[in-house]
Formats: sequence, structure tokens, C-alpha cells
Amino acid sequence: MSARVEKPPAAEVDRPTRLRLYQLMVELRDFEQRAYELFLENLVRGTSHLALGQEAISAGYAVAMRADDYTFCTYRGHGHTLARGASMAAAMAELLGRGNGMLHGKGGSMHLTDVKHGAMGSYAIVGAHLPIAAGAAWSAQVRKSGQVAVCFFGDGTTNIGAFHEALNLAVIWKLPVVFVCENNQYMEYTPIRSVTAVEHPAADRASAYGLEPILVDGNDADVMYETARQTIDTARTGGGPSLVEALTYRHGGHSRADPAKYRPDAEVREWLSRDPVTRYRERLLAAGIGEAEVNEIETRAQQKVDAATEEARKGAPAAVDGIERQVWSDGGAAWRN
Amino acid sequence: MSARVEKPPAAEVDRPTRLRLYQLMVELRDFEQRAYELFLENLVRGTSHLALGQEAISAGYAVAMRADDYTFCTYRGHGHTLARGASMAAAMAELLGRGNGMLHGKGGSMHLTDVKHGAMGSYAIVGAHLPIAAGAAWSAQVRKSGQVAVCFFGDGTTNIGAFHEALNLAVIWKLPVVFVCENNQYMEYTPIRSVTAVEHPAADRASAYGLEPILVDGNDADVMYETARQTIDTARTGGGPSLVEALTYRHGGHSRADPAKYRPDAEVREWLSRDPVTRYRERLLAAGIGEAEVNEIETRAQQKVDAATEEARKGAPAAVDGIERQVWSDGGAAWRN
Amino acid sequence: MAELSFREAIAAGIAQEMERDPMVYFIGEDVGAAGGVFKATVGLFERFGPDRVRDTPISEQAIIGAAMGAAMTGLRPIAEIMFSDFLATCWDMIANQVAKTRYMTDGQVSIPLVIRTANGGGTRFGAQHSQSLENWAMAVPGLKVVAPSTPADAKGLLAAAIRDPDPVIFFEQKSLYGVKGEVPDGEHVERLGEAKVRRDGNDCTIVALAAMVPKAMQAAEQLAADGIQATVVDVRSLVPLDTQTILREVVKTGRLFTVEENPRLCGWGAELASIVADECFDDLDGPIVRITTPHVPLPAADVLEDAAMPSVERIRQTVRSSMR
Amino acid sequence: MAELSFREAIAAGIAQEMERDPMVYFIGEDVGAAGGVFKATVGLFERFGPDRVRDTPISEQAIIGAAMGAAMTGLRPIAEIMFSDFLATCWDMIANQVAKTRYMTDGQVSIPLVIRTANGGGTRFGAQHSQSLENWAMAVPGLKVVAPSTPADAKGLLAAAIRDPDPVIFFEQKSLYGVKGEVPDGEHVERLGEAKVRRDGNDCTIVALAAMVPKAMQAAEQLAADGIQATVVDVRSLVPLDTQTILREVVKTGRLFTVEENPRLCGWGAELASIVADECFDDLDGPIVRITTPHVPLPAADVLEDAAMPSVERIRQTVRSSMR
Ligand SMILES: Cc1ncc(C[n+]2csc(CCOP(=O)(O)OP(=O)(O)O)c2C)c(N)n1
Ligand SMILES: Cc1ncc(C[n+]2csc(CCOP(=O)(O)OP(=O)(O)O)c2C)c(N)n1
Ligand SMILES: [Mg+2]
Ligand SMILES: [Mg+2]
Repeated sequence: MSARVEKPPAAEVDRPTRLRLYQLMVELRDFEQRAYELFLENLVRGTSHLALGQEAISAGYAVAMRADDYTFCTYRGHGHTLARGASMAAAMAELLGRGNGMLHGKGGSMHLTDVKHGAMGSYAIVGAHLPIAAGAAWSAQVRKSGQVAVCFFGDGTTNIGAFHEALNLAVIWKLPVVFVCENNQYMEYTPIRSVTAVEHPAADRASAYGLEPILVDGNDADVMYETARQTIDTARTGGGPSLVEALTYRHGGHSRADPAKYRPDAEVREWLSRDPVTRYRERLLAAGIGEAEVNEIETRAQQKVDAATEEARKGAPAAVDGIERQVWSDGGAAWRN
Repeated sequence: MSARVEKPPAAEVDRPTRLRLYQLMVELRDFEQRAYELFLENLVRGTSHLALGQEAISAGYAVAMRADDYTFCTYRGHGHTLARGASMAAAMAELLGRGNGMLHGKGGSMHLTDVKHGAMGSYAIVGAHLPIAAGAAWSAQVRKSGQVAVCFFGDGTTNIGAFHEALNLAVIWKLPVVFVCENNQYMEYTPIRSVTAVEHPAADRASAYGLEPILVDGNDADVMYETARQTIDTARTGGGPSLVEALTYRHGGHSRADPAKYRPDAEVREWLSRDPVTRYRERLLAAGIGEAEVNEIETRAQQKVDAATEEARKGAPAAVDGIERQVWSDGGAAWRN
Repeated sequence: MAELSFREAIAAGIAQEMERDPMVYFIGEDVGAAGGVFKATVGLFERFGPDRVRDTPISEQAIIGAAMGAAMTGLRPIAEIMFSDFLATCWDMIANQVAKTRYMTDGQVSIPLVIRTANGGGTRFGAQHSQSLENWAMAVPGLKVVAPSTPADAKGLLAAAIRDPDPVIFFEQKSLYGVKGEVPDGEHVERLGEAKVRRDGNDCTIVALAAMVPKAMQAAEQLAADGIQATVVDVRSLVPLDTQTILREVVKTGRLFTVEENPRLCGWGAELASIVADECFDDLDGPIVRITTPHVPLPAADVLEDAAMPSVERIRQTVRSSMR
Repeated sequence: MAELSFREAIAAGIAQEMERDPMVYFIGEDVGAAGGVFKATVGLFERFGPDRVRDTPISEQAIIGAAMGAAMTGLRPIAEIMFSDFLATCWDMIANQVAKTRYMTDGQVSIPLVIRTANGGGTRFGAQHSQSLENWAMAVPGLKVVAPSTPADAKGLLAAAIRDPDPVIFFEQKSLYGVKGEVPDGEHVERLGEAKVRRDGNDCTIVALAAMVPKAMQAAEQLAADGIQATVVDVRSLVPLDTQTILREVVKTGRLFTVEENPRLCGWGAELASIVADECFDDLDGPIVRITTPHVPLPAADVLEDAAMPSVERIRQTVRSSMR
């Protein structure tokens, strides 16, 4: 009783979309790698959770989304936030705890948010953002705005109560929300299969909410883009929620503190050979896109990351007077007169 | 994608067991009816949630359980607690807030507990006791005691997070626990189908935990007894948990405050015609058990309830010095020196 | 002025705001056709329809999460958590998500959300359905916390909470639902963060909240017969807290008593005592005394529950013996 | 005496008790082969095996529920909630079930359960991973609440908590995990409910908890240079609370300062202030002053976090200016 991975989409993804997908993946890859280097330089103040290896999912969905759609993601959310168009410099500065950070240092790596671009927040307590995403979809539904909420989370998240409550509510209210489980095989250090009653933590549970199982190759940007298109379209046209399980792998440890020694070498090698970025590069070349064009995308991405890093590093430390700001909508923090 | 109600068991339930089942059902029925009368007399102090109409489930399981097995139930738990052998007088006195109550007035109707008889508590916050029951089963497993935990809950409970977490944990740890959903079609006043993504709130979700769907007629004591025997046996012999959905109906309102006006007349009539007690009485007679014997069971039950009521009414009001007792295991309530 | 019960005033407050603002939505368990299990929202479903007054599954995390997501994106939701005890089942959503998201994003989002919940004891529901949990909410930065004591305030403060741009936890004391009182006709909106002096006296200040206010008032009347004139302050709003009114009265009388329905430890009265012991130290003429439920779960039986919660008699005795 | 880090002392305390009592089991997320994400339980899995040291899914309600059910039926479980912030995701299990079941059944069950959790800030984890939540637990009748400040106490108080027949919430301050200190060799068990005077002075009493104790100690040394001799009391256990020791020191010095890592409202210091303002009123020579994190969610960036939490400098300045 186990869902099956779906075949790559029949229809070819068009060329501009493919270039856009590649560009985004490369940018996210380079950003995460730079974040890692800055951490080694001891410049990243707090923790950070990189999504190296999972870029096809964020890119595939972001490209398929409308500018006013909503993204909800986790502490592993740099990619999802940037993919929506958020400033790379502001994101990098936030990691460094600078005043020019996206949240002026108040959120940190785990809470990147850029509402102007539909990036509605990175949530650091497992499962919490699933009901919140359902709520944004409810709001879109009653406002008849045509917006869709897309909610990303990990395999480990499927075992917490909020997952169950959110899925059921979304289905009975037929909400325009897409739940995307990025199954990277691990929680922090524990393999998901050792603590889950079914093989596919999301897909094998779809039927418990009257949904079709959707199990896809999360390391294939074309597959992710097509899956995104279809599930977002279903949501936007009143067809209600979807639950997608995208199979993937994180190249590094869970967080900056984790060398990821618990993973068998062969498993790591196998997944590295399915790196979504190099795979997609090959596919572009095979599809007749010239190496020069591909190289240029890569160069531009590096430049973008370099510029962002430079700007971030120029920022002053976060301003201390921010501590007592923005608890309330009046801008302040007063709890008494 | 919907589970099917299973047929009544092939094997006939033996005669002594049947008499025991009938006796228990009649006792529970009479107890609840008396509780209702005492409420009308304004003697029941707090709220109370009667299980009139749901007796076949509590009786079926209780008869199949070993004396040291564990029962976990809800605020609708008079029947489950009494069925394990708890004192009827103590239960009644607890409803009346008397000092001779089962909990000396400190718990009330919603929290009947009799640990000596394996009745490990009535829990009044929806869903909470599912993980707790799993924990008792875990304890039995590691102590190798052969005990089984049986956990009863309503249809509405299947939509709360704790349900999901408990089921997953029980399966991955292969715990000796049986989860029994008493699907009486309603939450408090809201029909379960209006807020649930699947038709059978428990059975249609079994596969999300790698379990077989078990959907049974909860108004048939033979079916319930056989289901209990099988699921308890599975648990006891290392086969892990089961999730049972028993279809039933409460004859009255959700709680003492509720006239249950929200239910269509035809639906109520239909279900009253499937009353587990009268149905079983007919089955006993059809099976050749004499009317006299059946009558005697009924008379004894009435006498038992009368005696319990009398004893309960004789009790003094709960003793006020109990307020600062039994917060801690030293018997006291001190939080400071 | 019309005479309304506290529960009718709640419904009237919601209706007033739903009428005014089409972005106000109301969700919860059994709040639709059933009108709520405390019948505090009767008539709203009929008047505003199943889209704006919506039944939910028993999924408290989803209720609060959905309300938060909606509040972030243009609605002004009211979410009902049937008993305040059940706040515990969605406490992460409230304390970690609703309360903190505006701050963590340095103001990128507002969360204009009201969480209504039936609070407190006196109804023999036992330890899991009777807690007074306003201090749980007060302890969390980012939540406003309101608890009215009269039907007029039930309507006016609820309307204010709905209009407030920030999350408000609105505690409705179960034991007050049946209480009747005058409620202003027409639109009625109070301001959050204003305490009210309900009785004026020069000998001591009794500060109370919600169902403890009428008890404090009765005790004050009896104390007058003992020759002690007590000021009674109704806190109404714990966050924001009207310290100015309270400190002024304490300075005037030189004595502070709190009457709290919550079990003792870390109740709102503790916070108040600590503020007064810091800022009015020189104005105090005697110890600060807190009158609370003992630090135990609330027992179910009527005699036990009544003996555990602060009573008029206990307030009177405590004040009298302490003022001697 | 051996020198151990705080995290090693935690592991040693658990090992000592698992060795002694075969009914002690330990569950949590990533506690098995990984040894816990704070490496505070390294070696237990290897020593006691996967049956007694067990990984769970990310299911906090199931973790606490399972531990409670097991504790009711013969085991003595230790359950880890990785960050105290996540207590909110299982708060119903803790506050409504674990805390109340013994009382509601009038003593029919005991729940010998320890919930260990990493608490507090200073590690730049941001608002959802840095809270000091000991006051949440303190506010719930039926929970014991412990928070050690030294490696020796980490071991000794944890052992005591495991042996205690009642539920104990055991807060391990994240910022202390790396701190080293002497830990007695051999079996080491402290008693719950005893505060410790860490420094003796006659001018004022500073009461602190967990990571605030070393800060209070440093501030006290600096204050001595200013001519102010402070007593420093390490509370260690909030429930049961050693009021005798604290009141004695306040009576001796006439002044009370609390140093609390929690955001201001309803912190443990508020409760303490209210006790002192009642019972030592005549012995006080000046206001009771609380030094806390402001009532805001904790910001993430290093400079902000450091400025928000009580610092040695702020403690010193506050005491000095208040003692003038
Ligand atoms: C409720 C809760 N429990 C535990 C944690 C600690 N934690 C943070 S990330 C994580 C693993 C999550 O795994 P998964 O959902 O697969 O996401 P991934 O990190 O693999 O992207 C855990 C246990 C948390 N943040 N929230
Ligand atoms: C977490 C929680 N939410 C809401 C309630 C209020 N409540 C009590 S019983 C009930 C309905 C439960 O329905 P179901 O699980 O079907 O059980 P039944 O009462 O039908 O036996 C509700 C909503 C509660 N006790 N706990
Ligand atoms: Mg994962
Ligand atoms: Mg039901």
C-alpha cells in the first residue's frame, strides 16, 4: 500500500521557463554555499539550515506561482524566500545579524520573511505553518482574490499533530492551498523511515484526507515545475488542496552544527549523483541550449551573490533600539501606561 | 475509498459470555438512566455525558479484557469504567459530589477512574488520552506483562492532532494498544461528516498508519465482543495496535444541557430501532435463552442500581479538607516551605 | 440602555462588528447553527450566514492557525476556543506563532485576531474545564489580554478587541454568562488598557478581574459595615495594563489587595504586586496581600469548588484581619 | 571530584539513575545514536541500548503522553523536549494531563516523570528557540519545576528529579551546557526544594535562577568594589520553593532584587516579590526591584539578544542606583 513515483511530465517545459528554473536553482545553490562559507568565517551569528540539494523544489514552485501567491516555509527557508524575489543582500545581512537585514536582525536565518514578495514567513516550530498557510488560503478564498498558498515542510513534519489538523481542514473547506512535503529522508539526525508508520510519510497519508497521492522526483526541476503548475492550477480553480511528496536529499547536515556523519556513504554518493543542479545543466545542454548561455547564467548568479555578500557585510550591527519596537502595530512594545 | 462494515462474526458467542454481555449492557443502561433521573432531581452537580445507546461497545470490550488490562476513556466514560468492575455506588456518589464518591468529589462525572480495576481514567480534553494509552501499552511491552491497553474515543476525536501522533507512535513501536473509535455520528452538536475529509473518520484513516480498516456495527454486542477478542489478541501476542471504528448512536444529547434538537427525527427513530440492548434481548430469546432468565438479569440490574443510588445518596458532601490533598505523592499540596 | 445578559452582550458585540466590517469572520466548534455551547453567539449564524460564521472540526491548532493566516492576509477573524483550558492544545499557535510573528518580522505583518474563550470555575466542570488562565496569556509578549466583568464591558471591550490591529485573547468568565446588566444602545466600543474604579474608598485598594469584581464589590460593601472603606478597581485589561489608575489608587489608600481566580503561583496579581512593591514602596502602609485560589487543580464537587475559589467571605475576612 | 561540563553532568545524572533503576527509560527526538542535539545525553544509547534510550518521531504530544501513560503504570520515564519553546506543542499533555491526573483521581495514580528541556537564550536562535519558560510550568499546580545553575546541581538535581514520585519539569539552560565545574564522584543526589546561598552579604539579596546565577555572582563581585555587599541566592527549584531561605536572607539584608531571564510579565520573580511584599513587609528597607528581559519576544541577532537579556552590567547598575 504505497504510492508510486510519477513519471516525468509528458509535455516539455518551454525554453524560457527552463532558463528561469536553472537560473533560480543556481542562485539558491550559490547563496547557500556562500552562507556556509561565511559561517566558516564565523560571520553567521545564529544557527542556519541550508537547503543545498533541494533547489529544484523551491525553484519549480516559485516559477509556477503568481506574484501575489503566498509562500509559507520553514527554518530551511532561504531558498523559498529568495525564489519569490526577496532581496539576497537583505537575506544575507539577516544571517549576519546586521541592521540592513531583512528583519533588521530580529528574526535571523530561521525566520526570513518578505511579505511584499509573498514570502509570508519561515516558521521554526515543526508543523505550525501548515494551519497558518491554510488560513491564508481561507482568506484568499473568501476574498475571492484567486491567490494560492503554497506550504513547504519536511518529511519529519508529517508525524506532528498540526499536519493532520491542517490537512483535514483544508480539504473540508476546499481551500486553495498546496502542501509540499520535501522528503529529504531525515529529520535532524534520525532517518524518517525509523519513526514513521508508512513508507511515504506524505503520499501514503493522502487518502486519509480524501486526496490523491502525489509522489514526485524532487530533484527534477521539470517535474517539480509541472507538479507545481498542476497543483496550483487545481487550487486556483476551486479544486481544493493537494498534498505533494517530493523525494530529495540535503547535501549537508541538518544545521550548521551537524557534520551528518549518520548517513551511509553510499547513500550520500547516490544522491549527490542526482544533484538537481548538475542534472538540469546536462538536460539544458542536451536540449540544445548553448554552453555559453548556461555559463552566463552561472556567472551572473555568482556576481549576484558576491554583490549581496558585499552589501550585507557593509551593514552595521542591528540597532539595539529595535528591541522594543514592533511588538504592536503602533510600532512599540508598551504593555503598560 | 471507503471502508466497509464487516459482517457479524461467523462463530457463535458462547452462552455464558452472552449472558454476561447482556447483564453488563443492562446495568450500564440502567445506571445512565438513573443518572439522568437524578440530574432531573437536581442532584447531579456538574455536567454529565451519558452513553445511552453505546453500551454494546463498552460491554463487548470489557468482557473480552483480562483483569489487568488497561481501559482509557473519555468524559463519556461511566459505562467503560463500570464495565471493568468499578463500584457503581462510588460512581454514582461521584456524580452527586459526595464524599463517598470514587474520587471523593475531586474529579466529577467526567473523570471517573478506578485503577484497581484497570480503569485508568476518563479524560475530558479531546484526544489527550490516546497518547497516554499508548504509553501504558509501551510500559506493558517493556515490562513484558502481557497487558493490553484499550482506548475509547469519539468520532470527533479523529480530527485532532493527538490522534495522529498516537496512532503513528503505536504502530512504529508495535504497542499492545487497541484504539476504539465510537462513531456516534456527532461531535457535540455538529455532525461529524460536515467537518471530516473522509466518510469513516477512523477506518478510512487506518491505512495512513499502515493498519487494516476495521469498521463494525457498534450496536451489536456479539460483533463488538468478537472484534474485541481479535484486536486484544493481536495486541497481546505482539501483533501491535488496531484501530477500530464502531458505528453507533447516542440516544440523548451530548451532555445534560443538550436536548439534541439538531438531529433529524427519522435518523433518531432509525437508530433507536437498532438499540443494542433490545436487539440483544431478542437475540438471546431467539437463541433459546428463557424469558425468565433474561428478566432476572434485568431485575438484578435494577436492584444493583437502586442499591448504588441509595448508598450514593447517603454520602455526606465531599470533605473540604480534600482540596489541599493529593497534589503530590506525599498526600499534600505544599509548593513552599 | 437595554438590559442584556453577559452572553447576549457577547453576541451583540460580535454582531455589531460583523455588521460594520465585512472582513470580520467567526469560526469555532459548534458556533454555527448551534450558536455556541454557552449560547453566547446565538443568532450570528442566521444573520451572517455559514460563510462568515463557520463550524470547525475539533482541531484547535487548525482553528488558531487558520485564523492567524487569515489575519495576516486581510481578514479580521474571531476564533473561539470553547474552554480556556483547551488553549493548551493550541498553545504553540498562540504563544509562539500568533504572539511573535509580527515582532520577528519587524512589523511586516499585523495579526488583527481575537481569540475568545470561556474561562474560569464555578460551574462544577472539574479541573480540565474550569481554569482561570489569563496569566498564561499575560506571560507571553505579543498578546493583549482582556477579561470583562459586566455585560456592558463584554460588548464594548469585545468590539474594541475586534477593532484592535493586534492579537487579543478575550476571556469570558463562564460564571458571568448569565449575569444581567445595562448595555448602552447603539454602537458601543470601549478602549483597551483602561482599568475602572468601581467603588471609591480611602482605606485600601482591592484590585479584581472578571468574576472576582462582583465578589470584591460585595466584600467591599460588607467591609464598609466593618468601618473599612475600600476602593475596588476592575482591571479589565491585563495587557495593556492601566498601571496609572491602579498605582494612583494604591498611593491614595496605602494598601493593596488582589483578588484572583487563578491558582496562586504567577497569577496576574503577582505581577501587580511586584510593580507596586517597586514603584509605590514608600506609599505602602502595610503588606500587599493576594487572595487567590490555592495552588491546586480545581476540584469538581460544588462544595469543594466553592471552598477553593475566593469567596466574598474570604475576601472580607482577609482584608479585615490584615487591616487590623 | 571530577570536572565536568554541564552537559556531561546531565548525561552522568541520567546514567547514574538508569544504572540504579531498570524502570528508568529515556525517550525523545534524536536522543538515540545521535546523543541529543545538545550532546547532553551522549553515550546513553551505547550503554543502555535502543530499548531504554529511544528515538521518537517529531510528535511532542505523543512523547509526553506516552511518558505519562508509562509513568502511571510502573516505569519512571525521562522525556526530552528538545527546546523548551516546544513545550507549547504539548502543553495540554503537560498542564492538563500530567499535572492534574493525580489530583483529579484523589491520589489513585502517581506520575513519576521527568521532562527535560533545553531552555533560554544567549545562543542566537531567535524568538522560537530561546524562551525562558520556567514560569509557564510554575503557574501550573501539580508540576515541580527545577533549573540548576552548575554542573554539580545538573547531576544532583536531575537524579533527585528522577527519583521524585511526582512530575518534574527540568529546565537545562542552553547557555550553561558548555560551563565546567566540579561534580562529586560516585552517587550524587541533591534534594528538591532547597535554595542555596552562593554568596553572603549584608546589604541586599539578589535572587537568581539558572544562567542568571553566574551573572548575579559576577555583578555581586563588582558591587563589592562599589561598597555594596550582596547575598546571592540560587533558587534551584521553583516548585517546591524554598521560601524560608529566601525570606531569611531578605530579612537579613532588607532589600530584594530578582534576576530573571524571562520576559517581565508573570515571571517567577513576580511571585517571589509578592510573597516578600506580604510576609517581609516590615523588614524591607526599600523597593523590590526585578531585573528581567523586557516584555518582548527575544530577537535573534547577537547584539540585540545580549542587550535584551539581563547582563552583569545591568544587574550592577540597577542594584547600585537603587541602593543609593
Ligand atoms: C515541534 C518541534 N519539534 C522539534 C523541533 C526541532 N527540529 C527542528 S528541525 C527538525 C527536523 C525536521 O525534519 P523535517 O520535517 O524532515 O525537515 P528538514 O529539517 O529535513 O527539512 C526538528 C526535530 C522543532 N523545531 N519543532
Ligand atoms: C480539545 C477539546 N476541544 C473541544 C472540547 C469540547 N468537546 C467536548 S466533547 C466534544 C465532542 C467530542 O466528540 P466525539 O469525539 O465524537 O465524542 P462524543 O462526545 O460523541 O462521544 C467537544 C467538542 C474538548 N473537550 N476538548
Ligand atoms: Mg527531512
Ligand atoms: Mg461523537
